[in-house]
Amino acid sequence: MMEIHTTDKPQGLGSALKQQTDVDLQKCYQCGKCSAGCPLSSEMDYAPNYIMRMIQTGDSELEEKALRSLTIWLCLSCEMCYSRCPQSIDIPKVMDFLREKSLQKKMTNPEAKKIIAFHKSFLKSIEKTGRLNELDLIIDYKTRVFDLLQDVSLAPTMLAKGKLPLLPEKIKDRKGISSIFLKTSKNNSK
Amino acid sequence: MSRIGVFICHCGENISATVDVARVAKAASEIEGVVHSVDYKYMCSDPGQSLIKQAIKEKGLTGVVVGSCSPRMHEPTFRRACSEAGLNPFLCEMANLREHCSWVHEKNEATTEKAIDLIRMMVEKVKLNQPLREIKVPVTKTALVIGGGIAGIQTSLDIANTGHQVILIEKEPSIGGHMSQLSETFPTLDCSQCILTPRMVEVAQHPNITLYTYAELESVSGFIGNFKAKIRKKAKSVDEKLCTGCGLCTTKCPNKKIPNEFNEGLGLRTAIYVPFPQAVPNKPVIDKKNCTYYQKGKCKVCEKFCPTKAIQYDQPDEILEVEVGAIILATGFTVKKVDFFPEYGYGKYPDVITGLQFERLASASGPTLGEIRRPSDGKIPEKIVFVACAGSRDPAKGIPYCSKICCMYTAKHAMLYQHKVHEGKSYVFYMDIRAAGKNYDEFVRRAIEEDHVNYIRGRVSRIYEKDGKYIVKGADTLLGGRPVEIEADMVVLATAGVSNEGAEELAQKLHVSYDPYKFFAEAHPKLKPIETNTAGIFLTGACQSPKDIPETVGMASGAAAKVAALFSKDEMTREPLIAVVNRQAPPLFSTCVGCFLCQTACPYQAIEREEIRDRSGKLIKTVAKVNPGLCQGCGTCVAFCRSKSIDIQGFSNEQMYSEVMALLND
Amino acid sequence: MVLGFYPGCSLKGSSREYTESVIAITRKFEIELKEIPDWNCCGATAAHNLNKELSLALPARILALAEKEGMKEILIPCAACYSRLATAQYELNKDPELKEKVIKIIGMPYSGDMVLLNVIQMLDKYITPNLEEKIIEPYLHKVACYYGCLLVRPYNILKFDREEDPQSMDILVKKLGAEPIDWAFKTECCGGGLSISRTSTVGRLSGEIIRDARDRKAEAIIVACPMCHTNLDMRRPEINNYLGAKVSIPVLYITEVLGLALGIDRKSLGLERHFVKVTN
Amino acid sequence: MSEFEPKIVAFVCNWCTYAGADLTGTSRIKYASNVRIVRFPCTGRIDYMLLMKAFGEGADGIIVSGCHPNDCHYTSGNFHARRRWIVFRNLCDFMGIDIRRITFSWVSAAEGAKWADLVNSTVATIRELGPYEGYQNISNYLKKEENHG
Repeated sequence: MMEIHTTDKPQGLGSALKQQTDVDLQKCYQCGKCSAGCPLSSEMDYAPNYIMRMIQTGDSELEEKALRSLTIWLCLSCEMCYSRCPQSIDIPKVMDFLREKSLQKKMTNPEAKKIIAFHKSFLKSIEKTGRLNELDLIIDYKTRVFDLLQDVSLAPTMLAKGKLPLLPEKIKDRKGISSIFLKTSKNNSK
Repeated sequence: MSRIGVFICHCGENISATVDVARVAKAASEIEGVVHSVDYKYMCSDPGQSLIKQAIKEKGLTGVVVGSCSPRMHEPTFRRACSEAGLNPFLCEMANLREHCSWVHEKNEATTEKAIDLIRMMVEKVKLNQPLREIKVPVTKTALVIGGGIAGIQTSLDIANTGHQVILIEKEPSIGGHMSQLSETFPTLDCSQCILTPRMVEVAQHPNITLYTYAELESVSGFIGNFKAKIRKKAKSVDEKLCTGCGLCTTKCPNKKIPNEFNEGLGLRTAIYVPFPQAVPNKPVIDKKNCTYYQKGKCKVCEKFCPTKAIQYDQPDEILEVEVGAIILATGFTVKKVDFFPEYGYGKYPDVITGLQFERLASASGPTLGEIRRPSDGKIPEKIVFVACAGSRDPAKGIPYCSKICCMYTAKHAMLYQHKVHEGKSYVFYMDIRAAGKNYDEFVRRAIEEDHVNYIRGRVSRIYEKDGKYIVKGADTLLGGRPVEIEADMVVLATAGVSNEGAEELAQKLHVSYDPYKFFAEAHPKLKPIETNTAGIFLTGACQSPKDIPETVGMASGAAAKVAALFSKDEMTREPLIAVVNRQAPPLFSTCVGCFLCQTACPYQAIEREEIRDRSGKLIKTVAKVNPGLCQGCGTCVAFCRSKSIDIQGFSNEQMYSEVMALLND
Repeated sequence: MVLGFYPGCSLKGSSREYTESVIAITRKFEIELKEIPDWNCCGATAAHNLNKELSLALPARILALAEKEGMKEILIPCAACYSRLATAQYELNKDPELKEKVIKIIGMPYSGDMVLLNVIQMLDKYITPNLEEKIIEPYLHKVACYYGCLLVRPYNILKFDREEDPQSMDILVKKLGAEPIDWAFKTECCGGGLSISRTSTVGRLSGEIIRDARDRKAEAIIVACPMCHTNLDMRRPEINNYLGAKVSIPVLYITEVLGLALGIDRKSLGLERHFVKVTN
Repeated sequence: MSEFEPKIVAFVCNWCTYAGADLTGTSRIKYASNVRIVRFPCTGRIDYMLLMKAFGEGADGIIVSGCHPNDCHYTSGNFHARRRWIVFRNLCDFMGIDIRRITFSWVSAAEGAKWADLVNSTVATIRELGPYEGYQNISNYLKKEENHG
């Protein structure tokens, strides 16, 4: 039988969460209103309230399951859960926290590969030019996920409608942007 | 020369675990004037008290200091012990070594030092204590009950049946309260009105009960046994003596579209109205705000049709002054309207209703005569959803506490629905089922097992309307938070029970404390749940916190017993800890200079002017004098007095100074 | 008058019509929009998903640049950018230590007292007071005002409209002659940043939104967020696929509707750039 | 050197703060042991010369605490106390007593935790201010007052 270390003092990830984001998961009483309103919960491997419970227990096995979950990557940060949580728990912030931790510990869910690739391509585009170039983003993303056929019909129409500028906008102070990326990347994988 | 005895209690280990009690007793024995000092396991026990009594007799003690728990706990115990041993009870003081020392500090040197200081303070104080006599005041044997719901009805009947007089006031036109609105009651499902209305009639007919409906408390003065209350009888615009209650006026009134409060807005009433058919008294009142005549100056239809000429448009409000010995608050509760939950659409969707509205739908006397029908189109709902904790246990948008009654009434509602709509499907979204009570959990189990109510553990996120159905989005947390969506025809929200409007104002009028949610505060959470911190004012029912009927009735009888005990004697004794103005030998008579600042400071009008005359009747001076019956012992006058002529017995200037000196000069 | 302006990346690319319509209507009211010089991307969903500090530093740089330019108030039409900038401002004002840290990261002074306006706040403040006399062609359609997530949530940061059943856009379109419908998906999520990486999810979420709008007879959906627009307009094939029916309700920016009512020509409003055809 | 342990005298009313401090006890909330409580029927009873006296006798800090506004057991005693407190502050300035040495607060019978916080924060403040050295001045002043009175 698995031992569950529920205590009145948060341990492990829960206490790091409290320290870094001031979100206290001991407040969660498992009403499930977050999962009930979450637009993504039907696609998630664990519903949001279940993730809260996993972290709440302080059990390292469960914490790892949470970090390896698809849920944390499906979360759209739409803030619906937070706005309706009777205990005012900032769940999107918890998800941000878990995503960072999941990346750091290289525990990302394989099914989330595309989502993470997209985010990385996005940041890469900004890092290069200071602004997002959507064409650049799509090309980089496609090379990351080898999904060369997806949305092939979209780009030509976008081009025709003037929605995909071919020449990326570049800002002048690109050094400044690189420096921001450099300074904030110390603890994060890119 | 003082002969003080000091008694240090271990309180089992409550004190001795952190305070070195032996050292405290030893240190006490070295204080000047202390002739006896011991420590003992349980001072409040019989053998403990015997230790004190014995020492008083054997050592001829002139004062006693007990170092134990808070005086709020055991002061009466030890004072009685002293009194039994022949020592004036007011020569006994307590040092609070438990609540203020051993329980709140770590075990160390400083804690023991503090305990010694606390003893020293009390020893110095008790040296200056004077023997005092309790004050006797007469008791007016009439009780004022505020609120005519089941709590007020029960307590009034119980007091009246002990032979004492009761004045019952109710702000609505009829007594009955929320219980009269209910359909059937858990856990037995007996009809609420069937068990309530006989008692309402009994109240009206009881020779010892004077009932004023449509009446509110205006103000109160005085103190336990001797309150003076002003009651405002709001004008009913109907002469109650002339009115026969025929009801013709209510059928003729042209203004028929006023939401019916008794039916929680699910029906309409006229401007002149009787709230419900079984109302007591069963006579109408005119609702001035909605009456065409009062608003526009024309109409008078009711006057025209009244066969007994009972309509009186110019009837004024009446102020009654009554003298009572005790006051019982039975003002009940209200339900929080759910419009603070826009995600549930209450107020927007006609078929999303509150639990109290459901009671009216399920009640045989309700707008649908007991059939469960949708307010929007009158259809019988095939699927119904009940949402528990709609507002309760929700610090973000509602109230943080549990309203206590909702789990049971929700189970009851679902059960009633299943009994009335056999093919229907019912769902209850809940977080926990709190069904602690005799036959309560069995009741909920019956709803689930026999009536097949579907209980789903999870809070509803949202309700919206689509094609005449209400989409209820919830989650099943017992399945890991799996989303659940129900297309319901009707949704019932178990709204939170909250304190009544005006509770705060009433509490301030009566000097009764209240909690952050404006429920009246009991004097002790466990041992004095009926008393308030103002002597002579008692609580019953949901004005103290949400309660169900059995609990309310039990508490109401409890309050009646308290009142009966108070009324069992012709006079009552009060602690003599009151102010006195000093008197001296002629030619000074008193150091009072007659400035009467004290008179303006006194909140109880307890300070009078006394003229001191010589034998020939010539006025020598006018000085202040305290009326011991009115003085409550707050001491505000003492702080105001410039010539230091007024002092509080038991908390005299000298005593307070000596306490401070004792603790600082060790 | 001159107003600070942060367009953001989408408004320079896939949502050019939003920029065009914003500029067209502000010009009509003699408001000059002055772009923050050398602005950068706010970091969007990607940054806060992967790196908290980066998600604060990128917006902080933008706000610092605006401060340097002497701006007091800036318009941010993109709801997503607005949300990132407002959140960063809120988090940094709440935590002075973090603020110091971020100031070091961006290497620029930053005070944090910029007034941020989303497009509706801007319209309410500068346009609606003088709107009535300028309306030439009232927009006489049944419309579904779609707020999405980031315009109204979370309230404690944005302090704008109510989270459930918001009304600000409904009130505005009524003034333009439109009839806003009462519908259920005003604030449901469209799928946001999963548009490319999980298109099927977007098809479902946006599909449910379009379904409800269609069922309640909306003739147009009004938005104030480029992400919402992209998903509801450009992802229409996926949506139609999910719904198993072809729905041709157009999706318009609030500024486009306003522009039409003001009699501005379709081209200036960028209406030809839409995937789902907009009929007048 | 051991830390300075200030002597703090608390003047509290019987109905609210004394009961509140009892609740701190029944809730077993720990706080600094530097405080000694003197019980009054009401804060309205407190003669502020007694506060002077306490300083004169060597107190380093003082707490005055009663019922919340409108909750006074005797209707209005706490309002009188507050009004007198304003006058007393001027006297403190005159006597050279740092008014931070006096904490004036409201603690109800239900606020056990608040009482503990109040004591702890007062002890911390007084620790920062250091021992009260001016008591000789006060003593002399009080003696003069008594002679005149």
